[in-house]
Amino acid sequence: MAVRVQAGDFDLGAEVAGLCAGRVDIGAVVTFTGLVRDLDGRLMGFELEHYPAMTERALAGIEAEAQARWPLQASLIVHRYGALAPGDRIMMVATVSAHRADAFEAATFLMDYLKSRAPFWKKETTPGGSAWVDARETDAAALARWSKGS
Amino acid sequence: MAVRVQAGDFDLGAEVAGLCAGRVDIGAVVTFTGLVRDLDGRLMGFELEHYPAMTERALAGIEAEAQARWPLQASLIVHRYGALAPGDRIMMVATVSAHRADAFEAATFLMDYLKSRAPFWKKETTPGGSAWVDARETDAAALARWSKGS
Amino acid sequence: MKLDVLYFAWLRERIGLPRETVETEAATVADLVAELRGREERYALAFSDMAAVRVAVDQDLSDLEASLSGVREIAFFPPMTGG
Amino acid sequence: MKLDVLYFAWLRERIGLPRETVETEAATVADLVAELRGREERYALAFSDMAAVRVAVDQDLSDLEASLSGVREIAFFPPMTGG
Repeated sequence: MAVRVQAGDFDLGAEVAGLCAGRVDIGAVVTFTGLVRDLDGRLMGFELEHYPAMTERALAGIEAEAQARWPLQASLIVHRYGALAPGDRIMMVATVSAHRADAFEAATFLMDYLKSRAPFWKKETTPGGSAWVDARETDAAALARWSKGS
Repeated sequence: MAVRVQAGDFDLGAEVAGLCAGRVDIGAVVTFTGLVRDLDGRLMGFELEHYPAMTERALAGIEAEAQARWPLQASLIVHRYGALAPGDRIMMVATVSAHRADAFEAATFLMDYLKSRAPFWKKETTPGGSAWVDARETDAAALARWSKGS
Repeated sequence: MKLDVLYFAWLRERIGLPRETVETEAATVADLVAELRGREERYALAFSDMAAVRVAVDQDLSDLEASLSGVREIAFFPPMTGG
Repeated sequence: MKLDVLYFAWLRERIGLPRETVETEAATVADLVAELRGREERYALAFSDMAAVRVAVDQDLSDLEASLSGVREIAFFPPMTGG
């Protein structure tokens, strides 16, 4: 169970290999990787601001919540900050479990929580200037579904 | 969109890097990796038999179904066959999309279909001998939910 | 007609061979299964519980009601356990 | 009491600084916001639409009703857009 916040890039394969190293009780590993996308060819890049004193604490809290809900054998959140260009990796999560349904659900949950509760803000730069990215309403809705009675 | 059936191992990081290379329109990559797990310390390994003439065809059909349901920018299924030991990678899927919900759902769908519709059979060896692994009823249930009206 | 019939996993082991060519006039997969069952004990045993047997017709998943007209290859196997 | 008050993203830009120490007797976050708004136009502007502002109290997400008793650090920022 680990959380890292860093300016530099990460290596998905190495991170997953590290989570599984020396273990034979793992059946399923699910990963999500978020990338800087430029859908209309105008994005020059963005700056990812964060709140250092809170970021790792918030991510660790989200991870602990996932561990309480699903039987995870390991999990990892890596999130970058600073200047990123189109195509760059922004962040990853990985969830490790004996069974695939748990790994898939926990990874989806981590992403939904992280989007709305981890203190990061994106400022995009295009030829027209720089602007803060608005939060998406679908992200708030994605978060809300996890608190429905079940 | 690709399918590979092979005896040898695969490199998750390299596969994902290959799917994303030279593109800036990708927002989300979800991967699933299945590993040989030994929950009770008795598994010596298993032999994964398949039906060569049908395997790639079945996997390509499952992948085409996922592409018809979700706006995927790329996808990949790699499945191994032959002798595997505890901790070994068995297979992976990757789904690539502009948005995370599509990538997560499509990867879950690929796994549910693959479990019940790709012609692979596992024969486990323990100190007590060898035995064919029974299909899990939960896998049939996981497949059935995708055909509910929605 | 001549059909290639393939067996996988425990069906292969019970019948004792991975594939054979069968000369048959069976109209459907179910007819073929009935014909094979009548041949020898090992076939009767392999096909004793058809709920545990899946079939592919020319490499596509199918069922016992499928017609054999124009078909080249039939495969019998247990429920899949890949992934 | 003395409070460290932090601003992020467009709140930081509108107010023109990333953090400041504030001497206040405000009982709740809402009281503090009212006090800051009364200071200068740039604060009034930054806090003009509180539906677009989130708050963390000592590095935990919180809300306007939260008490400031014993608190060391308050942060104001827009809805998060990480991931």
